[in-house]
Formats: sequence, structure tokens, C-alpha cells
Amino acid sequence: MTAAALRLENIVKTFPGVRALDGVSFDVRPGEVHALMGENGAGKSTLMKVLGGIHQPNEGTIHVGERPVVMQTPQDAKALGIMFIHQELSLATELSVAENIYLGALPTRGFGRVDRARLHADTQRILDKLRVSFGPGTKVGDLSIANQQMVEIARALTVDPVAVIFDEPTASLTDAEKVVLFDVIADLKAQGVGIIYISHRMEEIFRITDRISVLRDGQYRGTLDTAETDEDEVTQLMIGRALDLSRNTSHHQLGDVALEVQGLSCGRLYEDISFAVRRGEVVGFYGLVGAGRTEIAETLFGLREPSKGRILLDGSEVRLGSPADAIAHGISLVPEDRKGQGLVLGMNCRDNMTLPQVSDLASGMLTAEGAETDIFARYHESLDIRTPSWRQTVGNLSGGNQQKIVIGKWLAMKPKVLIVDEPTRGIDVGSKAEIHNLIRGLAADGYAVIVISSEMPEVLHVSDRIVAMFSGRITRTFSSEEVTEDALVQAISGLSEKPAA
Amino acid sequence: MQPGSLSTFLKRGAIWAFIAVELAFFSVAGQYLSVTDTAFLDLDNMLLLLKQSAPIGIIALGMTVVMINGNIDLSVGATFALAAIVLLDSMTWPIFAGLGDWVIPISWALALATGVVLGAINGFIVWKTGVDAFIVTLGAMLGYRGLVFMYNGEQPTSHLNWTLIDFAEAQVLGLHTATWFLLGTVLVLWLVMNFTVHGRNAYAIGDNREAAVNAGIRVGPHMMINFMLIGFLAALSAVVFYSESGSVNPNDGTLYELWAITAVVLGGTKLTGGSGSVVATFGGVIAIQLLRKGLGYIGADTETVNLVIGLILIAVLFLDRQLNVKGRQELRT
Amino acid sequence: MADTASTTDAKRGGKDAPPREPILKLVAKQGILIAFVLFMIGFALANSRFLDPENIMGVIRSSAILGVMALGVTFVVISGNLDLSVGSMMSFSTIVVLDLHDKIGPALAIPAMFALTLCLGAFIGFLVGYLKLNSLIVTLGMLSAIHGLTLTWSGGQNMDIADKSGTWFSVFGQGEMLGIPVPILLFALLAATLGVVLARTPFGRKVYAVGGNGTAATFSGIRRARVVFLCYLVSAFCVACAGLIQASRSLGSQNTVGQGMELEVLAAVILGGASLLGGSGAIYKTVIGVLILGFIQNGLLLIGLQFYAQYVVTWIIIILAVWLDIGAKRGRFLSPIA
Amino acid sequence: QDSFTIGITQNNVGVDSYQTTYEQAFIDAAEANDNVETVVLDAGGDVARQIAQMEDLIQQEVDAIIIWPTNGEAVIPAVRKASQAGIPVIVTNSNIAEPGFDFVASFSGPDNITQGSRSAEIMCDRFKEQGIADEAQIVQISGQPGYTTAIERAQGFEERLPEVCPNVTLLETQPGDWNREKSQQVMEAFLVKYDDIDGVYSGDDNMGVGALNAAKAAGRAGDITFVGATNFAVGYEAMEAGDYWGSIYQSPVDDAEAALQTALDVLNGEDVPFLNYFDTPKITQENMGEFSKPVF
Ligand SMILES: Nc1ncnc2c1ncn2[C@@H]1O[C@H](COP(=O)(O)OP(=O)(O)OP(=O)(O)O)[C@@H](O)[C@H]1O
Ligand SMILES: Nc1ncnc2c1ncn2[C@@H]1O[C@H](COP(=O)(O)OP(=O)(O)OP(=O)(O)O)[C@@H](O)[C@H]1O
Ligand SMILES: O[C@@H]1[C@@H](O)[C@H](O)OC[C@H]1O
Ligand SMILES: [Mg+2]
Ligand SMILES: [Mg+2]
Repeated sequence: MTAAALRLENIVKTFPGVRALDGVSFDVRPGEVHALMGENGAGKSTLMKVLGGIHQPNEGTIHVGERPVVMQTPQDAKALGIMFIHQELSLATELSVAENIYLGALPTRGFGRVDRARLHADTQRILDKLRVSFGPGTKVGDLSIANQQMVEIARALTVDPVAVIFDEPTASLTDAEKVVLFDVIADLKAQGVGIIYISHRMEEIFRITDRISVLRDGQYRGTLDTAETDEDEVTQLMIGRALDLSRNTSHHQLGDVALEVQGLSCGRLYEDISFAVRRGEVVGFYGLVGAGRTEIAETLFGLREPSKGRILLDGSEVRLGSPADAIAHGISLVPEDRKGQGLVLGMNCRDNMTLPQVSDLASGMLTAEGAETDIFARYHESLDIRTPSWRQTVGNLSGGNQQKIVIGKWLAMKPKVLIVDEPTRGIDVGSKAEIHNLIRGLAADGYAVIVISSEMPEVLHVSDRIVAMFSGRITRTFSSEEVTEDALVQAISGLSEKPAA
Repeated sequence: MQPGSLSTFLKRGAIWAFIAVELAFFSVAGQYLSVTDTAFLDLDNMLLLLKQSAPIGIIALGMTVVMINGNIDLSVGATFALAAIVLLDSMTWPIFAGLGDWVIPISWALALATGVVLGAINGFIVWKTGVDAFIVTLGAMLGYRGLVFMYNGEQPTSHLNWTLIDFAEAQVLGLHTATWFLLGTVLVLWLVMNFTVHGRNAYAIGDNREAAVNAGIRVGPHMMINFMLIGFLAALSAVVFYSESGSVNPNDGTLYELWAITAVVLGGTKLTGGSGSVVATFGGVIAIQLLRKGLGYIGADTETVNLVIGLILIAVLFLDRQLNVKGRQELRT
Repeated sequence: MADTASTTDAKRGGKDAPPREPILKLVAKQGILIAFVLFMIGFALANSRFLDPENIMGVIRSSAILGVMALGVTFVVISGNLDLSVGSMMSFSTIVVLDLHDKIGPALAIPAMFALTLCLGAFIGFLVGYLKLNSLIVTLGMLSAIHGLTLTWSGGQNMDIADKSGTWFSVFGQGEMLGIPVPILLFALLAATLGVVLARTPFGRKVYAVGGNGTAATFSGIRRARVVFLCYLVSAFCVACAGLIQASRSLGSQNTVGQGMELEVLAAVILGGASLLGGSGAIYKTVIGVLILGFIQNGLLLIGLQFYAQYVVTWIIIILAVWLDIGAKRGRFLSPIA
Repeated sequence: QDSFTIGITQNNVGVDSYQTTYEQAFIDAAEANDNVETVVLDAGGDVARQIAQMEDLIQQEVDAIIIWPTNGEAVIPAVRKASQAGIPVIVTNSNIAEPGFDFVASFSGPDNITQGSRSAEIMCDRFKEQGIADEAQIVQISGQPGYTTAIERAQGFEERLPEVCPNVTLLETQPGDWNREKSQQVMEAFLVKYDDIDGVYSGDDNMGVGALNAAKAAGRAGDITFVGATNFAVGYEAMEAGDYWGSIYQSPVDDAEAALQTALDVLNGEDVPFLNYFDTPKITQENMGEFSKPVF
């Protein structure tokens, strides 16, 4: 057996009120892709932050090769050849792509001047490997989230690393970009780099990893050889039970049309969009990143002014000047950017969850704290949110648990029309199933639901009908009976005009 | 053109457009309202404008760097005064008695060093305690002012050295000494901010401090250097100004921090850090000085000057915003 | 053992009884309170008169004006904005109410002054809230513009009530109820009311949300512009109250009575732990911030330091207090900045 | 007679009613004279702005410049520039320092040191009347730190007092920043700190009245002799009411008119004394009938 590239032993890390890591041991070998799995809040990111020099462990040791090391800062980790691609984007949006990639290590040529020629040449080489369309000089703030993620990934390729940590790198990537990423990982692997790969997506895990280690509640639960295990076993280890991840077959009684959109356009973001959603129906919107789905959702939520077209609720036209209007009409939106749009990070969990209805709940002039706590308790329970109490600051929750707070917030509104944009980005398998059930359950209760997702299994699993979009236009609408994966792929790549054979 | 650079140009353009408006307005209004015959746009008057922009201008340029870095420095006015005291007082120190006019460079150096030290104190506290720069420097604004008063009680500190004054009043190629320092500072900082690692890191830290930390930048020392830089520039401003005026009141420089910040923000630098430009700040400084000068030129009285300066600051922001509206498809947040 | 069990429980969320932090730990987190107590002890040891009830009353009374203004600014700061116009606006309110006192009588002068001050607040609120202009520059501009307005109103002259002994107007600044000076009562009343508004009403919650993350607040259906607008109205209302107390206290005033107070007010709010980035702070903390500043000033005067030595000591105390406060919160005193 | 353009740069107009009244009186006086046009500027207390204004006035080629210095020394080089450009400079209200005298045509204004000593005399005389001149204890509230007027008044007072009343103790001095409110706070602390205060000297009446208000609130006003300077209307009223003892009578209107007249005299080539002080007499409850109530 080869010596480990990296070895962690008995790592303990506590935060006030939380024992995030409770004696975790873990190692990665050179040329190995090692998956780290666990539910939201299990401690994966925390463990990696310990390895990346961001957190100092309370107990435990870290070895690089044979050498015990202490890492006080990210700088130290980098110096030891440990590269870290963070779960949350960690970029300076005002700087260029090249400057971000080489942040902290800009090449110079005397008097502290940046050697821009070399910087751009080096960057271009890396960008070429990643097959992206933007150049080294592009401002990162002008890139889509997916491309920003690619910039993060590019950083790992600037040095010859001993190990690279990918913390949910694919959460916002398209399939094409994922393929590139997996190629990059294969290259690294071939060079003998040890890779730690965190993801909630089973198919990826089984496609690229060699071993799988599982954390649960901050404790190490075991390591499996990927080749010798299956999804059920991993799931079992992660959440202590098996899951049923089948395709949607149940159908509810459909009611009247709740929401209808006629000929809606918004500049060149999307054009001539028409569709209807009935009570009891889940309509999935599937397409590539940039297809314009989010913009439609934003329009329906009063955040954008359409240039043409009409929006009808229960048959009568409405004007939505702001999210407040939309909410008053019974529309809710779970936005795609949880940190930027979904949460007030410095606020506690309960207050975030009840924010849209704080006025409605109020008794007299005062906030109804009791009722708010009850609402929190309800979704705390049903969404299995991991946090010691409602008083916890949302910013301290793990990524997936933050997402659950956002979902709970909008479910709690009991909306007429619920729009969810990438609802399970970063959510663990167990909770994902839970959220899917919730969405189906809402439909069963007579709500109209729109699900925007870039994950085909998800769309297939929850939708009664699927709207496929390409480049700002609807290309085709499928019912759940007729839809096939191939037809869907065609429809979202602009190929659907060609008659299917 | 890279995406975003057109909007950047428009944004930066707002301040220059405003300067043009000011020039036009005061030229025309001056025809009717001014009691003097010299034109507002007279070359000498414009050269004076540059010179008179130097004291706040040099400070504002340093403030730009600190604000891009995600910090702020409210103690610059007091630093300005303390550096001035050291400048003027040290020229009379007995140990330098034999030096004749050679005391001048020494006094300059001592004054500049004072600024650097005061800046370093702020920077060090920000770095080591993690207390927000706003509070640290708000406290220092008081504390450094206390030091100013300790030095010479309530008395002004004065020393008239005519060699120095003649140097400071000199004009080379038409530009006053102060103007050369102002323009030199613009040039140097522009180079530093755009072409050096330190400059680029300053943007990165202001933009996303955590990202900078994760990328291994030593954020603490970096910020401390910028505080030393603004301390240096506040002192340079004092050196330039008091070389010519020869006396400092312990109250001098009060409110300079606010004017400097105003100029910086008018130039489009974000209060939250991460973006901004020293050249645009230069525009902001000129715009303010032009306003003061122009209002005097057309004979506005004190009440009106206060009222108008206030409202015009707001108007510039409004103009700036109008130029930056992305159109009807903007997300309404 | 028990230890492990309880952590697991906590992680699971402790659904029945959310764990409360022990009182001692809570207190330890209030670094600013500790700082406050420490300074009080220090001053008391340095000068025996410091703790005279009379002196304490006196300090609170003279802090009341600053304090009332700080209450309003707390709203503005939590909503993520600044208000540098409060000093200048307070001068305006004071001059206006004094001038109108003799012209239309106090009973009309007071509401008229409140109306005018609220108009100024509404104007600022409109610019910052609805037009989304940068609050630092807007309020700095208004600092200057309102000063011009005040000078125009008064012609730059002192404004004094003609018959100082015969007006009931003096009650707000000089009166007493139950042995407590009215300014203190007004300050306490306003602090209590605004404290409840901020901590316990939907509006207060929205103020925190808007300051914490304006985009997320909008996405939650909060009308952000309106919230900001209202914060400036609250601030203007507090300024009007401060102006009323000020005018009533001396029954006459200069045009510059509030000059420079904007930074003192801000210092008090920040000292209380509000973040300039918005989203955090509290009324009771601001009150502590105000009292700290008031007692520092008074304590140093009693010790008899020269005013400039007071400046230096104040500097050190402010930084120590805030350091203690945030150090206690994050559990270590050396900053996390690398 | 020729027609003249005269520029003035004032110290800080908005800061108190003395300066505002001065500005207005100056404009009125100039308007009353058909031969004079004026450029009226305010430095807002900032020496850099004042120097810039000097430069602007020189550049605009005015016939004479009147300056109310923000700092009696810092403006000397600017004054020299004016005189080198052939523009006569008249200093008003508070003088510039001696090295600048060569470049100045004349000074017109009050003598602040004398004012300080007169206030000391008023205070001392009062104590003698009361028979407490051997034991009295006083406090001083000075003007804005750093300002020439504040410094000179304090200096005059502190030098003269021991000469006339050697046994009176000056307990403490703190600045009141020309501000009634600030002064009231300072006095509140003095009252807590000192059980026995017999007199308060304030750098002007605005501050004096602030101190008076504090003493009244503490019920100790009756035991204290208040003496100020620059008799503002508030001070005059407080004297009428018997609360406030004395001050120095100084009219901003006289001040402004004297400055303008001096400038005109210089321009008309008349002989003017270099130090053109106008008198600022003592005013107390006893002789106030001789003075009209100040308009500011
Ligand atoms: N800075 C912090 N302060 C307090 N608690 C924290 C902090 N960081 C993480 N935690 C807690 O530690 C636990 C582990 O979080 P971590 O982010 O490691 O989870 P994760 O396994 O990465 O989850 P996800 O899959 O959702 O990303 C969570 O309960 C989280 O709330
Ligand atoms: N490579 C890119 N560079 C710059 N802007 C981009 C890029 N890709 C997309 N955008 C912009 O981002 C917006 C669309 O982003 P978004 O990814 O949210 O679309 P979407 O259809 O909602 O897709 P998804 O829901 O999968 O994210 C568009 O306004 C588009 O102009
Ligand atoms: O009373 C003072 C006046 O005499 C002086 O000249 O300027 C400042 C005033 O407060
Ligand atoms: Mg994570
Ligand atoms: Mg999207």
C-alpha cells in the first residue's frame, strides 16, 4: 500500500455550541480520488478547512507525507502543496480572472510591478485546459456563477500540488463543464496528486472516485472502496436508512389554472414565453445555464419589468411591481443565490425563516415571537435542519442547511404559486428526497409549483410537465409520460427543431 | 473593449462632466455677477485651482487607497496638523542650529516620518485588535488632536523660513510647487494601484477580504502599509502647505477627513472597498475646489455657499446614478 | 458519556427545549457592559465625587441630548446607512423652535418645528431610500445645506426667547418630575419606546434585514426603500426631540449648537456595538455607548486633566472598550486578521 | 474720488452672531458708499481656504484686501504676495504677527489683550466690593482652543488678575469652544468638583450665559460673579436681570465700519495709524445704562 499523501488523525473541532468534528481520521493517497460524503452539516467543509489552514483543530494531527505539520494560515497549507477549491465562491469580483487565479502569488518583474504579460500567458494556459470561453483579462464580476466556479478551479492548477480539495465544485456547473472538470481531475490523478472530492451527487461519486469516506454528525463512519459498494450502502452509512429515489409517477387531481403567462418577453433575456400552471401541478423548467429561466422567475416575482406580454393569476391580469406585490398575490420564489438573495447571514435562523411574513404574523404592533418559533420548529423538524437552536446565526450553518432555511421560509408562506430555482443545490441526498416529497406534497395540497433545475433527475423526479428552454425561448413542453432523457437533452440544446427520428 | 469598461468610463466620466458644467456655469454667471474683470477661465486662475486643490487633494488620494482597501482613515486632519508642527518646530531645534537652510530637508523628513508613524499606529491597531478602522481612526482623530495640543498648548506653532517659502511659492513650467506634488502623487499612486502587486492586492482585500486571506495574502501587514501610506501623504500635504504658510494652529485640518472622503466618493470609489480610482478622486477634488472658488467668484454669501455646496454634492451623486442606470431590464433590488 | 449525548442533542437541534446560554456566558459576551463598569470603577476611585447621585444625574441629563439623537441614528446605522446631518439638523430645530416660540407661541411652535424637521428627514430618506444615493455624501451634503438653511432662518443671529422666566416651554429641558429631570425622562421614554420598536416590531425586524442584506430583504418582499425612508424619519424625529430639549434647556441658542455632534453621536452608536456595515446593533447598547462617552467626559473633567489630555485618554478608552467588546464576542483578543 | 473694489476674507462667518453681524454691517457700509464694490469671502475657519481666497483676490486684481486672519502667522506669506502685487492689506479684528507688519498697511480692531485685562479688573473690583478679594476662587472658560482671540483674552486676563487681586485663585481653565452648550457642560462639572466658586470668567458672553445657566440649574448662581467679553444681547439681558455682572462692550458694526474706512483711507492715500484700535469699554450692571443693547 502506498503511503498517504495526506493523513488526518483524530481531528476535533468545536464552535461555540457545536462539536463540528469529533475525532475524525482520514487519509488520501497520491493519485487517488477520495470522496468525502455526509449529510448537510456533517462536518465535511469544516474538516477541509482544517486541512486548508483556515480553522485550527482543537485536537488531532495532520501529516503531509510522513511529516507532521501545523498549519496556521491558508498560506501555510498552500506552501505544503494543499490547494483548496471552496464550496462558497471566494473571489474578488472587481479583479480580472488572471488576478484572481494568481491572487497572493502574482508574478513580478522588479519594483513590485506585476508582470502582466506572464500573468496572462500563464492564465491562458490554464484556461485552455479548462476549455472556457472567457479570457484572462475579464472581470470576474462579469462572469456567470458557473464560470466563476471555473475560475476557482483554475486556481488549483497554478502549482504542482500534493493534494487538491474540491468542496462541491459541481453545484453550479453544467454537464459540459462537469465533463471538463472530470478531465482535469483525471489529469491531476495521473500526475499522482491526491484528490479529495466532496459532493452530494451519487452519480459523480461513482463515476470518478476510488474510495468514499463518510462523516455523520462530525464523526467518522467508515471508508468504502467505490468499486465494491453501491449507492444504497453509502446512503445507509450517511443517514442510517435507505432511500427511494424513483421517478415521479403519482398524479394529483389538477385544478384550475393558477398562473398563466402569455407572450412574455424581457428584452433579449427571454422572448415570447407562454405557459400555464394549474393547481396541483408541478412544472419543471429545464435548460442550460443562461437559458433565461431565472429571469422568468424573477419577472414573475416582480423583480423585473417585462417588455411585453401578460401575467395572469386565477385568470385575471396582474401587475407585479415588486416582490412585495408578488407575495401579496400569493407568489413565492426560492432564489438561486442563497447567500446573496435568500438569507440575511447575520440574522438568526428563525427570523430569516419568518421574514416575509413578519408583519402578517404580528399580534397588534409587536412581532409574534411564539408563532414564529413554532413555524421554525415545524420546518426544523420536517426539513431536518441541523442547528442547535433557532438562535443560531444563519451564516454559521453549513451550506446545505442554509439552503433548507430558504426553502422553509417560502414553504411557510403557503403560497398559491411556488417557484423554486435550483432548490436542492448543495443538499444531501436524504434531504433532497425530503424536499422533493415536500414539493409533491404541496402540489397534492393544491398549490401550483414551478421547479427550475439544471439536474435532469430532479426535473424528472418532481415534474408533472417539463418545459425545455434554449437561449431565452421555450423549445418544447413534455408531459411526464412522454418525456425521455434524449428528447430532453435535444430540446435544451437547440436541436429540437430537427424532427426526432 | 472589455465588458464593463464602457460603464466604468461613464461612471468615471460623471465627475469630469460635472467639472465641465461647473467651469461653464461660473464663466457665464461670472460675467453678470462678478465684480472683477478677470475671467474665471483665466489660465492663472486655473493654475491656482490646481495649487489650491493640493492640501485636501494629496490627502484624498491617500484616502482612495485606504478606501479601496476596505478601510477608512478619519484621523488624517490631526495627522496633518501634527506633521505640520514637527515640520515647523524642528527647524528651530538647537541641534540643527548649525545647518542653516540644510535644516529644511531634515525637517521635511521628520514631518513625513511623523505621518508614517501615526499611520503605522492606526494600522497596527486595526491589524492586531481587529477593531474596525472607522472606530480606530475616529478615536485617533481625537487622540492625535490631543497630541497636537500637548505639543504647544493652545498656541500656534510658527516658523517663517523665507527660503522655504520662496521655494514653496515658486512656479516651474507655470505650475506651482504644490501642484507638482499633487500631480506627482496622482501619477505615483496610479502606477502603484494599477501596476504593482501591492496595488492589485489592495483591490483584492477591499473586494473580498476572506478571499484574500484564503489566497494567502498577509492582510494585516498589507493594510498597515496603506495606513502608513496615508499617514505619509497627510504629512506630505502638511509639508507642502506649511512650507508656504509657516504657522500651524492646533485646530488646523479639522474636517479635512470629511472633505477628503467626499472627494473620494464623488470620484466613484465605493465606501465598501474593492473598487475606485485615484484619477477619479483627483477629479473629485478639483470639482470641490472649483465649487468653492466659483461660488466666491460670483459673490455668493455664506448661507448660500453652505446651502449650495451641500445640494450640489447630492446633485453630483444623482447625476452619477442616472449615468449608471443599466436600463429597464435591471433587477429591481 | 453525558457529554457526547448532549452535543449530539444540540446538533440535532434540541427540538423541545432550545438550549439557553448560561447567564454568565451571556454577560461575558457583553464586553461593552464590562468596559462600562470598569471605567465607572476607575473614575470612582480617582475622584470621590464621581459617584455622587447628583453628578450621575447631571451626566445623564447632559448626555440626554446626544443620547436622544443617537437613538435615531441607531436605526439609520442598522439599516446600513449613515447620518452625518443630525448635528446640523439639531441646530436647525433648536433655532426654529426658539424663533417660533415668540412668534406663534410654544404650543404651535413645537409641532411646527417637528413638522419642518421631519420634512428634512423625509428629504434625506427620499434621496437615500428611494433614489438610492450614497448616504454618507447625502448626509454630509445636508450637514452643510441645513447649516445654510439655519443661517438664513436666523440671519446668523443668536436666537433667544424674550421672556425667559414666564414660559412653560422650559419644562422639557429644565423641569423635574418625581425628582428626575425631564430630559432624562424623555430620553428614557424614547429609548424604551424605540427599543421596543427595534427589537419587537415587524418594522424593527425589517430594519435589521435591510441592513444585513438589502437584496435578500427585497427578495423577502420587504419594501426596502420605505424602510430606509422611515429610518431617516425616526432619526429626524429624535433630532427634533433633541432640539426641543436643547432649546428648552437654555431658552436661547447659537446657530452652531449641534455642530460636530454627528461624529460624537456616531461614536456612541458604534461604541454600543452597531456595525457600520448595517444589520447589527441595539438601542440598549447605544444607550450604554452614550453613557460611556458622557461619563468619560465627566470623569476626566472631574479628574481635572487638561482638555487635550482628555482627548488622548478618550481615544484610548474608545479603542479599549470596542476591543474588549468584540474580543469577548469572538472569544479571543488577537484579531483573526493574518 | 475714485471707485474701488475691496475684497475681504473673513474668519468664520457662520460660527457666531458677532461674525455674521460683522459681515452684514460690512456689506451695508459698502453699499452705502457708491464708490465701493466688494468681494466678500468667508474662510470657514480654515487657514488653507483663507490663503486660497487671498490668492484669488490678488488674481482678481482688487484694489485692497481686508483680512480677518484665521491664523495671525500662517497668512503672512499670502499677505506678502498681496503687497508684492501692489495691493494694500488691512487686517481686521485680530492682528497678524509682527513679521508680517511690513506687508500690512494697517490694523483695525479691538485689543483683545486689553479686553482680557479689563475683564480681570471688573472681576477684581467686584470682589473688593463684596469683600472677598482675599479668598475668592474662580474658574475660567476660554474660547475655541487655538484661536488668537481666545488666546489673547485668556492671556490678558491671567496676566492682569494677579496684579490687581493677588489673592484670588484661578482654580481651573477649560475651553468652551465659543459655544453656550459646551460651556454649560463644562460649568456643570466645575460645580460638582468645586464647592466654592466665587467667579467665572468666560471668553465671551455666549459661553458666560451657558455657565450662568448651569449655575442657575444647580441653584448656585446667586453666589457667583459672572464676567465675560464681547457683550452679546444675551449677556446684556442677563445683566439687566441682575444675574450676570459684567463684560466688555464691543460692536461688530463698529468693527466692520472701521475696517472699511481704514481701507478707504489707505486707498485715498491718507495717513492712517498702523495700529488702529477702536475702544472696547467695560460694561457692568452699574454702568450699562450708558450702552444700548447689542443687536447681535
Ligand atoms: N464558524 C462556525 N461557527 C459555528 N458553527 C459552525 C461554523 N462553521 C460550521 N459550523 C457548524 O459545524 C457543522 C459542520 O458544518 P460544515 O460546514 O462542515 O458541514 P458540511 O458537512 O460541509 O455540510 P454541507 O454539505 O451542507 O456543506 C454545522 O453544524 C455548522 O453549523
Ligand atoms: N458566460 C457568461 N458571461 C457573462 N454573463 C453570462 C454568462 N452566462 C450567463 N450570463 C448571464 O447570466 C444570466 C443568466 O444566468 P443564469 O445562469 O441565472 O440563467 P438561467 O437560465 O436562469 O440558468 P440557470 O437557472 O441554470 O442558472 C444572463 O443574464 C446572462 O446574460
Ligand atoms: O466674541 C468673539 C469676537 O469678539 C471675536 O472677535 O470673534 C469670536 C467671537 O465669539
Ligand atoms: Mg460544506
Ligand atoms: Mg438560474
